[in-house]
Order: sequence, then structure tokens, then C-alpha cells
Amino acid sequence: MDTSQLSDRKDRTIINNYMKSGYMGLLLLEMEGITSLADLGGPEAIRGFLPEEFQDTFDLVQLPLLDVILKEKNRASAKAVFRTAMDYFELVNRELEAGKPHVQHYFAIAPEFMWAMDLVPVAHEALGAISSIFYREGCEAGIDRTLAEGYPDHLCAAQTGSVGYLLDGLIPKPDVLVNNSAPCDASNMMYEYASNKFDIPLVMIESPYYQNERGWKYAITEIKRAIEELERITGHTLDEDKLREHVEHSNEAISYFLKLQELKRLTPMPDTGWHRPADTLFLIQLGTPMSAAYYKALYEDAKARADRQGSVIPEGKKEKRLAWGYAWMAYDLPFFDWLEEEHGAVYTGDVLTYIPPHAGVVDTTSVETMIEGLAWRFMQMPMGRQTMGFSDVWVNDFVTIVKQFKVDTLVLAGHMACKHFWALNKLLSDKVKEETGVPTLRFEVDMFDKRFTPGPEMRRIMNEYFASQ
Amino acid sequence: MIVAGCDVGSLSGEAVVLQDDSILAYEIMRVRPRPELTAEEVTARALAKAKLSFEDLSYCVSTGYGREKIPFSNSSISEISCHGRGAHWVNPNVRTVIDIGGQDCKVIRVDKLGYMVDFVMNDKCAAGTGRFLEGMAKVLGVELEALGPLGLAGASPTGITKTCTVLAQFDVMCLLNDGEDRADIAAGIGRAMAERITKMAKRVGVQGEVAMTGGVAKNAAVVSSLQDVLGLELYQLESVDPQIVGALGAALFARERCERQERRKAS
Amino acid sequence: MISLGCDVGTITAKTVILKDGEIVAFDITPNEGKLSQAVERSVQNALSQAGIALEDIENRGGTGAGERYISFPHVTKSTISCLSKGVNRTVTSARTVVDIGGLSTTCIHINDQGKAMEYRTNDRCASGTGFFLELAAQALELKVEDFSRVAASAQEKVRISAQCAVFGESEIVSHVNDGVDAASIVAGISHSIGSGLATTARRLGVEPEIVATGGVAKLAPVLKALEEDLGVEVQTPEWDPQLAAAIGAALPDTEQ
Amino acid sequence: MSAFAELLALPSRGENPYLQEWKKEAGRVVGVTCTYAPEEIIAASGLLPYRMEARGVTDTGLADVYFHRFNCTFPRSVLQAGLAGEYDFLDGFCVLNGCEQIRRLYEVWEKHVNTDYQYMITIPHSISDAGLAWYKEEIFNFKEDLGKNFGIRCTNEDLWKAIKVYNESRRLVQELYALRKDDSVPITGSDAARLLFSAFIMPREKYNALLKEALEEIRSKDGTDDYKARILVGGAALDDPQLLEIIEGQGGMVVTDTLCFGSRSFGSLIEEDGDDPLHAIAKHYYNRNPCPRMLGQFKNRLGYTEEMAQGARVDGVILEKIVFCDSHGVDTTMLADGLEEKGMPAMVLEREYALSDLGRLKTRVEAFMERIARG
Repeated sequence: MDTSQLSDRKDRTIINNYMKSGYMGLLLLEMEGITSLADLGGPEAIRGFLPEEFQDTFDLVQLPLLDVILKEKNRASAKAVFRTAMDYFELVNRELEAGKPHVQHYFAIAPEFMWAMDLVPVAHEALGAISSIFYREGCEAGIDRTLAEGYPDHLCAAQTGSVGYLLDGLIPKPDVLVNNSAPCDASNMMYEYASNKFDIPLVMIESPYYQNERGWKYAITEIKRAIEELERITGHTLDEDKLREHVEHSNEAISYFLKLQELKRLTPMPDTGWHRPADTLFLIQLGTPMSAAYYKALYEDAKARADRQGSVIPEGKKEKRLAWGYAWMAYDLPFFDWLEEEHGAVYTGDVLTYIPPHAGVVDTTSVETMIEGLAWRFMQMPMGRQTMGFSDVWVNDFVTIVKQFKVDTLVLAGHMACKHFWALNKLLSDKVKEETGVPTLRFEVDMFDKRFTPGPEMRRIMNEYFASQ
Repeated sequence: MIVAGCDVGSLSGEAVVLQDDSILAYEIMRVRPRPELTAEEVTARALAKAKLSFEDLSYCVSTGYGREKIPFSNSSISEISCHGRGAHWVNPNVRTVIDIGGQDCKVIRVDKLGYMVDFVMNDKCAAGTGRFLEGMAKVLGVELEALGPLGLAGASPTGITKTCTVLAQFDVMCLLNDGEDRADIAAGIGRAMAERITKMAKRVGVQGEVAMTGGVAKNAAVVSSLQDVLGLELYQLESVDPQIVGALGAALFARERCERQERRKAS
Repeated sequence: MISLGCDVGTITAKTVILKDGEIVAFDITPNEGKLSQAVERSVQNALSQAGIALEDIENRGGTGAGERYISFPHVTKSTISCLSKGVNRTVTSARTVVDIGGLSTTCIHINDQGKAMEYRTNDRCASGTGFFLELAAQALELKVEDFSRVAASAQEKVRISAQCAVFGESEIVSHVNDGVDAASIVAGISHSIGSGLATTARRLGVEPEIVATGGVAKLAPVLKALEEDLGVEVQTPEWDPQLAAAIGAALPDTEQ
Repeated sequence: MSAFAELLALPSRGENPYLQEWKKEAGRVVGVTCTYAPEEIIAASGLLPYRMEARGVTDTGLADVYFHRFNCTFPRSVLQAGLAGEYDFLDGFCVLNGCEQIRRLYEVWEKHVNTDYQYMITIPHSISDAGLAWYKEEIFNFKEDLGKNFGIRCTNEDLWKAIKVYNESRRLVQELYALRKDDSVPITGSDAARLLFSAFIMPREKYNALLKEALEEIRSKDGTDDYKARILVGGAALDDPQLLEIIEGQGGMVVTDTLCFGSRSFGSLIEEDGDDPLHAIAKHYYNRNPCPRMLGQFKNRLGYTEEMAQGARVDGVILEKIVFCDSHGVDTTMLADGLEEKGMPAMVLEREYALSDLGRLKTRVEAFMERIARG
């Protein structure tokens, strides 16, 4: 990466960090024959090896994460994760520098139509959440900034982190906000706040409340309405060929996503666990070439391992199959690798990285068919899908995951801010117990803030659990 | 004119006897099971110090947790107003007052006359209050007063992750056992407090000079890390014990109300 | 065969010595100062009671939040397994274990072998825990042991609503200030803890027999509140309920 | 007992005499969770709409089995009442997605309380023609489904009649608010809240008759101007007048509000003629002064609060919210900042549905009163 491309604008700080972190990760991964930081004489030595302009980035990044990605079994997925971070945010930066209107949108909205309007859509939540994945201090500065404005600590850090960055001017102020009325009040209210605080127009795409024909029709009209409003606000119009181009990217991405999902049924589990949070977060790039490349790389890594009957856990350990019913913890990716190494516990699936096969491929015949397809897919996107309607969708997804992925234990690491989940957690675990007999382990986390349930505490909880088995 | 202010909190009670614009005497004591007993005793002691008795008082305002149960007080005022007023009397440039009591943590903004214009107070849980420090001091096996100096000696503050006042105590026990330096732990405790307080301070908006009142203001570790985190100098109430500021504020209100009464009588 | 179990909790360290499965000695020592010293004291007390030397005990198990402060060689066991096995040892018909520890409340489903099938713990907040009882006792200038006696004379029970243990304490103080008699307050505290425990149990599902363990299980009014709330009988082991995990730790067949 | 006294003291749920009478005459009752529920449709169908409340519920042990401590205590308390059998008198339960936590009552209620008939009405989170069309279709489907389930027919005439009845109480309540505008206030905020609370738990015709009488009595009272400050209360649904009593105990006089079951339920009328009563109803509820759950509407909410504040010449605004309510948790802070910017003192007050830790609440309120009403 040519660091001269980095914008020196303050509001690009976070985006630049992501680009540089991606590049730095790749540098490490390309160093031949090292499988841990120790191999090169420890962190200080490695910092020394890095070009000077990446040393500050090195200081930001979680060291345990670097040790995890250097492991042989994780390298391929690691390359995918870090390359994506670099390429995607480089693309975003380039488009922003070109002065195109910038949209920050709720992460589970199919962004293809916004690219097709020659806008620069970025998932608002991701701008904070990715810090939580990469950095020692996560997005805590952003969270604390928002709370210091007097907003409650029970909001979702997915928004409070990014809004804090917005308040500190560390991410670009969007020209438009686009929000999906599902999933929750916490996210909705942060969009309402940002829209008023910075006087940014807010475009709503209402989720239908029913997974049926009527709901689908409604979703279609809502996406069309959003397009009209965006046209009115930005003066940009939708281009059919561009839309087709971006939908083809996301079709490819989703088809790899689904093929990877199929592989997760296999024992031994062919896919490593550490990158799963990124799998959800990187849905934000649907419609860009990067997303297709990302899921393709993950699929091929898992496929290769499956073909040779390979496993992601140490020799001689018995594979225990966990499903992360509600959520993953973005702030501690090494935790999922630790589970594999320490307990032979593999990551099968979770509702946030689960997309039903019928979300499927969008028909690119015409604008009409594409919008219909995107509307349908929008209804099947994680989180929105589970929370928009009645709980049966959510419950059935749980049961499907537990059955299809042959799960031994359903871990409900409930996200503190998710009032939906906490209202339904017993119905969900009871139903799973009733349908599959699989037991549930439940504890409280904040998906993006390590201070709530720190890594050592999670490890203690899991040790206790496995010791009792 | 001689007036008194009496502040009965959840951990300690204070009384201040005021003549015109000067403090004649004050007293601090650990609470008795009932607020009226605490008030009675602490005020009597303060009066005795000034060689006075209840009869000499023209007016008395009570404040704090048990303010409404004090038989001999003429009226009561919330501790929030009193801390603001008291701190402002000590230093008229003070516009922001941080008061940390037994279970409460308040940040108060006052106007140029010392009247409270805005405040925030901790909700839901007691993390970052006097109780927190008490428990920690107990675990560290030092007097509450000794916790501050100990913390100042700490070079690298230990991270105290658990926010819950109670749960954190066991963590600290373990840290101790793992041979963690006691000074560093004490410093970490101060740091943890400071971070909680800072969030609240930012909410009301820090203005003018900032004074810290209440017993915790005597904890040097908390004060110094609070200065770090807030990034400003706290005004030190040298001339007055930070713990009596609530009672002092109450006494100032007592004077004001007494004067008003007399004016009414006159007219 | 002689075995020793040590459960280092958040408030007390407990040691049990079993001879052919029977308790021949036990000790409960509060954690003051260094944890390792509390453990040391507790183990020594138990050993001298039993009149036996540590070296002569082949089976030694340790468990609890502070287990790592047991200095001598021992087998580390999970608290969940220890509670399950410990209870199963004396109440084989037990299927649900409710335990209130110093800083946590736990509910476990166990099978007839004393294996933990599924469990729930609330360990993020000290409300309704043993520690809250300690704070409450201080506020009332009582000993926790006195609660049963005091509550017996209660005419009514006051509502204790605060979520936070420390606010709970201040709530109690304000009741005292309002001149409410200690009996009604203790009854209120017992009720809030008992029904809190019932809720924890219901979250998992209540399967009889139910056995209560932990220091709180010594408090009749809490157990009464728990039984009334669940509408089923709640048993306690014939030995000190606080020893459940230590006994489990002493049993050689407890999962490691 | 005077109509005024009766409305003040009207007990809720099982103890409620009007409810008992209604049931005795084989009347059927449908519970509603939210002010976006079109009560007119239920009433026009010959059913009694009953507002789901949990007055007097202090312990939530049964509900906490399903709803976690991170959930708002309002739905938890309502669920508690349901699980304790206090809502067994319901023949139907209509849930709205007013907020996600109330909305989530639907599933738990269905499984563990099981009222014979349950229905979900959804309303979009933003205001648009498409949204209005969706909501109208929703309430139409509700009307049809009610008819099917209870074997009743609800004609346009029935709807127009119900609209007139409900508008009548809107007019009467507006008179009540008007009476509180002068310096001399004839009724405390806590009593006014009690009067309004009764509207949602008894047949509306009967309520209107009683309220008319009560208004006469209130007019005949000589009011008081012995208070330190005039207060507007806004924020989350408030069923416990005790909070208002605390404010008034500290020398405040609550003279108006922006609460959903307060001024927002009575502030505007439904068109009484036209050819499509359902459209009139849909338009009214959908476009009414919005709850924070309606996005892109903050400026309207702030404007409405200022308007009410000026109308009643208040000295300060108290915005109360229930712990773990995200909508009001954010909105109250935004409103407080907005009001303070314009020089209107405002305080956010956090509480549980059933008030607890009164000492701390009182200290906050007292300090706020000291701030706005010096001396």
C-alpha cells in the first residue's frame, strides 16, 4: 500500500487506521515461516521490522490477535480479513476523496442500490465495530464519548462507538443517514440523535413485520421510496447497469457465503472460528468486489480442509461443537481460537452469520427484478430478519442451526443492549431444548466492549463449563 | 447572628457553626443508627467547641440523607445545593463541584452567586462512591485515609475491570495475593473512580474552577487521577475540610433564610 | 480411604476431610488479608480436628473462585461439578441444586449420578448474594446467623426493591431510620433473596427434589420464602450446606 | 361518593367495579398495550378496550424468569400481573410494536399467560404515505379479525359512533388541561393523572359522564397558587401518581404533560365525518404528536413540548424515563438539551416502573426545585 494515498483529513482517521491495519496484517502474513510473534523475537522486534509509518498502527492492534492470525490454520482466513479491510476502506477513501455523496447506513441493508446511485455507502456501525475487532482499546473512546453526552449505558455499542467517533470528528460526517426500522429502539434512537445533532437527513427503510408476500411487497415499496428520497437529497440517480454490476458482486458473495455455510455441517469442522465476527461485519461490503473475494477465500480455505478431512483443533482432542446462539464477541477474536486449542470446541454458527439459503441469488434481468430480489434479501439479512417479526423466525433459525450443524452446546452470550434477546432468551433456549435436547449455557456480554465481560472472565466461564461436562 | 448547618449522610455526619461570614466551629462523626441522633450529637459537639448551646442558634438548616428527620432544624435543603453553595463560598471562582458521598456521586454546576444551576447524580449502582473506597480500603487492610497516599506511591495503576463495587473487592483480594503491588492497586482504584466521575462531569459540562468536596476529596490518589483524566487542575479546599462543605452550605442557607425572616419581621 | 476437599470462595474458605465418604472434619474460615493464608488456616484447622497430616491424604481436590491459592498439590475441579456431586452424595434424589455463594447465585440440574446437566449463574451483580446479607447485617448491627431468630418475630415484611446490593443497604438504613423494627426488615430481606432464588431456579426449570446449598441455606426465613414462592419443598443437606462444594471437591469421582 | 372522588379512586384490574359489571353482563374485554392502539375499533365492535397497566405491581419475580434484568420494568410488571392471573378477565390481547420490549410481550404472553385471543398490530417507525397505508391496512385486518373471532359485525356507523364518544372525552380532558393554565390551580397534577388513568380502564360513555360531573366539581373549587414552580412532566408512560406527588411534595405544581396516556392521548380529535372512518382513525393515530419511537420526528416532539410548556406557563420540565428504555433514554436527554438551549430548565429523572429508592428520587426533585424556584 502506498501510504501517500492516506488522506490527512482528521475525519479519515478511523478509515486510515483500518487501511493501515489491513496492510500491516498482510505484511506480517507475508513474512515467510513465522507462526507467532515470538518467532521473530517478540513484539518489539517485529515492530522494528515494520516500515516506520506502520509502527503506530502496530501499537494500536491487539497483540493476541496477531499471534492468532500467524497460526498456520488461520493464515488463509487472516489474509482474507486483512486484505478486505485494506481494499474496502481504500475504495471508500478513494470514493470519498472524489467528493461523492456519503451515506452511512444500518449495516444489514443491501447497499447495492446506493453504489448504483454513485454514492459512497458505509455501514455506520462498522466504523466503530471494526475498531473493537482490531484494537487493544477497541472503540471504547467512542462509546465513552457518547455516554458522556448523557446517553444511557444500555444502548448498543455498535452505534455508541461510531456516534462517538462522529462527535470527535474521527469519521466523515455523512450527507445522508439510511436506517432500517428493525432491529431495535437502541439503534433507531442513535440514528435519530446523529441526524439531529449534525443536521443530517435521515432516510428510513421500514422493515415489514411479516415474512410473507405482503411484507415483501412492502419492503419493495420501501426500497423504492428510499431510492427516491436519496435522489431528491443527492441529485444522483440509479443506473441500471451499475446496479446489475453491483448485484452480480453481491450474488457471487452470497453464493460463496451459502456454500461456506453448507460446509459448517461437516465433522470435523473445516472452518476456523476466529474470523466469524468479521463474516457478519463484512456483509457491509455486499455489492463491492471485495465481499465476493472475502467469502470466496473463506470458502476455499474451508473446502480445502474439508477435502483432506482436516480439522481446526489439535490432534487427539475430541471435537465439541458450539453454536453462538445470539452473538459473538467482536473484541476478543482470539477467544474463539483459544476455544479450539484449549477445549477442542469449534465454532459452528450463530444467528448473525446465518443466512437462510432462500435469501438466494437476485435476478438481474431488470431494475424491477433486482429491487425485488434486494428487498427479499434485505428481509433475510441477519438481525433484521430475527427481530423484525414474530419470534418463530428467530426460534426456527436457532433450531435449524443446532440441528444442521450438529451442535453439542448452545452458548447464549447475550448482548447486554439487545432487549429483544433478553425478552426472548428463555423461549429460545426452551424451544431448542424441547426440539433437540441440546443444553444452553447463558451469560452476559457486550459484543463490542471488553470492559463488560473481559476476556479472562469469558475464559473462566468456559473453563468452568467444560470442567463440569 | 449565629447559625448552623447540619449534614447527615449515609456514612458520616457533619455540623458547621457560622457567625456572620466566619466558621466558628465544625465537627465530623461516624453516623449513629438514627439520623436525628447523629445530628443532635454532631451539632452539640460543634456548638460545645464554640462554647455555645442550641439556644444560641438563630437558625439551622439540615441537609443530606436524613435532612427531614432533624427535629431542631428550621428547614432542610438538598445536599446538592448545599455542596455547591459551600464550595463557592470557599472560592467564589468555583463553578463546578464534584461531590462524592457514601453512596452518591454528584457533579454540580453553580452560578456566580453559588446557586446550583445543573447537576447529575449516579443511578442504578454504587460503583465509584465512598462505599467503593471503603470496601477497597478494607480489603487492602488500610484505613480509608491511608488509601490516598498509598495510591500516590503507585507507579503503574492496576486495571480494576469489574465496575460493581462489591465484585471488585474479590478481584482486589486476588490481585493482592498474586503479589500485585498494593500501591499500584490503590492507584488503580483511584483511576477507576476517576473514570466514572469524569463521564458524569462531562455530562454537566465542566466550567470555571472545579472543586471537589466530600470525604473522597481527601483521597489524594482519586484527586490526582481525576486531574489526569479530566485534564485540569482541581481547586484544593485547603482552608476548609472538604468533608464539611455540605454542612457549610447548609449554614450559609441558614444565614440567608434567617436574614430574610428578620427582614419580613421588620417590614 | 481418606480425602480432602477445599473450596475457596469469595467470602470464606472451606475445608472438608472425608473418611470412606463420611465427614470426619470440616472448617469454614473467612477470607481476611491474604487468600492463601485463609486457605492455609482452614486446611490446618480441619487437619488438626481429624488429627491427620496432609501427606497422609492421597485424594485432595480444590475448587472455587480462589482455588488457585491452594498451595499444596491437588486436583482442580469445577464448582458446578463439586456442588452437583456434593449434593448427590447425600440426597441422591436431588435433581435441582440452588446455591447462593458470596457473590453469585447458581441453579443446577443434576442427574441421578450427580452429573451437572445444565445450569445458570448470575455472577455479574452482587444483588441477592451472600455479600448483600453481610452488608444488610452490618446495617442492622446484627450477625447473619441471627437472621432466622430475628425474623421469627416479624409481624410484616418491608419491601426491599433496590437492584444494587449497596443501594439495598442504604434502603435498609432508611427503613431503620424510619423506625421500622428489625424483624420486619429481616423478613423483607429474606423474602427478596428467597424469591430472587426462586426466579433463578425457574429460569432453568424446577425439577424436584430441590436442594439448597451455600451459607444462605442456613437461613430458615430465606428457605421458607423460596419454598412458598416455588410451592414445593426445598431440602437442605444434613451437613452444613456451606460445605457442599468442598465435599464435592473431596470426592474422587467428581469431574475435573 | 362524588364523580370526582370516584374517578380518583377507581381501582384497576380485578377490583374495578365497571369491569366486574361489564363482565357480569357477558361483556368481553380486549387489552391494549399502547396509545397507537385504535380503541375506537374495539369499542365499535362492542368490546371493552382495557389498557394494560401494572399499577401496584412491585415484585417482578415471575416475569423475570422470561424477561431479563436488562429489560424495562414496565413490560416486566405487566407480564408479572399476567402470570399472576390478574389479567384472566381478558378475552383478547392486542399488542402493538410501540416499543420492542412491549412488543415482545406477545410471544411470552401467548406461551405462558395464554389469553384466548391475541393479535399484533404493527405501525411503521417513520411517517410516510406508504406507512399510513400499511397502518390503515393493519387496523382494517384487526377489525376484520376481531369480527371473525368474536362473531361480531362492526359497521362504519358503529365506528363513527365510537369516534364521537372518544372525541367527547378528548374535549372534556382538554377542558381539564385548560383549567390548569391559570396561576390559581384547582387540581394537582397527581389527581389529574388519576382522572386520566381511569379513562382507559372503564367503558368510555360512562367515563365521559363521570368526567363531566367531575369537571363541574373542579371548577367550583377555589384553586391554589401556593406552590414554588409550575412543572411540565414528560417522558415514559407514567401510571404511578406517586412520582407526581413527590414533585408536588417538593413545592412543584404539575400543570401539564406530554405523556402518551396524558395530553398526547387527548390533544387532538379524530374527524367525525367523511366516508371512511377507518381512514380517519388511521390518520389520527399515525400522525398524532409522536412517541420517540417515531423517527425523524424529534423536532416535532421538542416543538410540542415547548408549546405545552408555554401554554401552561411552566417554570421547569421534568422528563422521567424507566431504566433500560432506549427510546425515552435517548429522547429525554435530547429534549432536555433542546429545552435548556432555549432557556427552559429541564431535568431527566430515571426511575423504575414501580417507584423504588424514593429517597434518591426525592433528592433529585428537591434539588431541581431549588434550582428553578430559589428561596
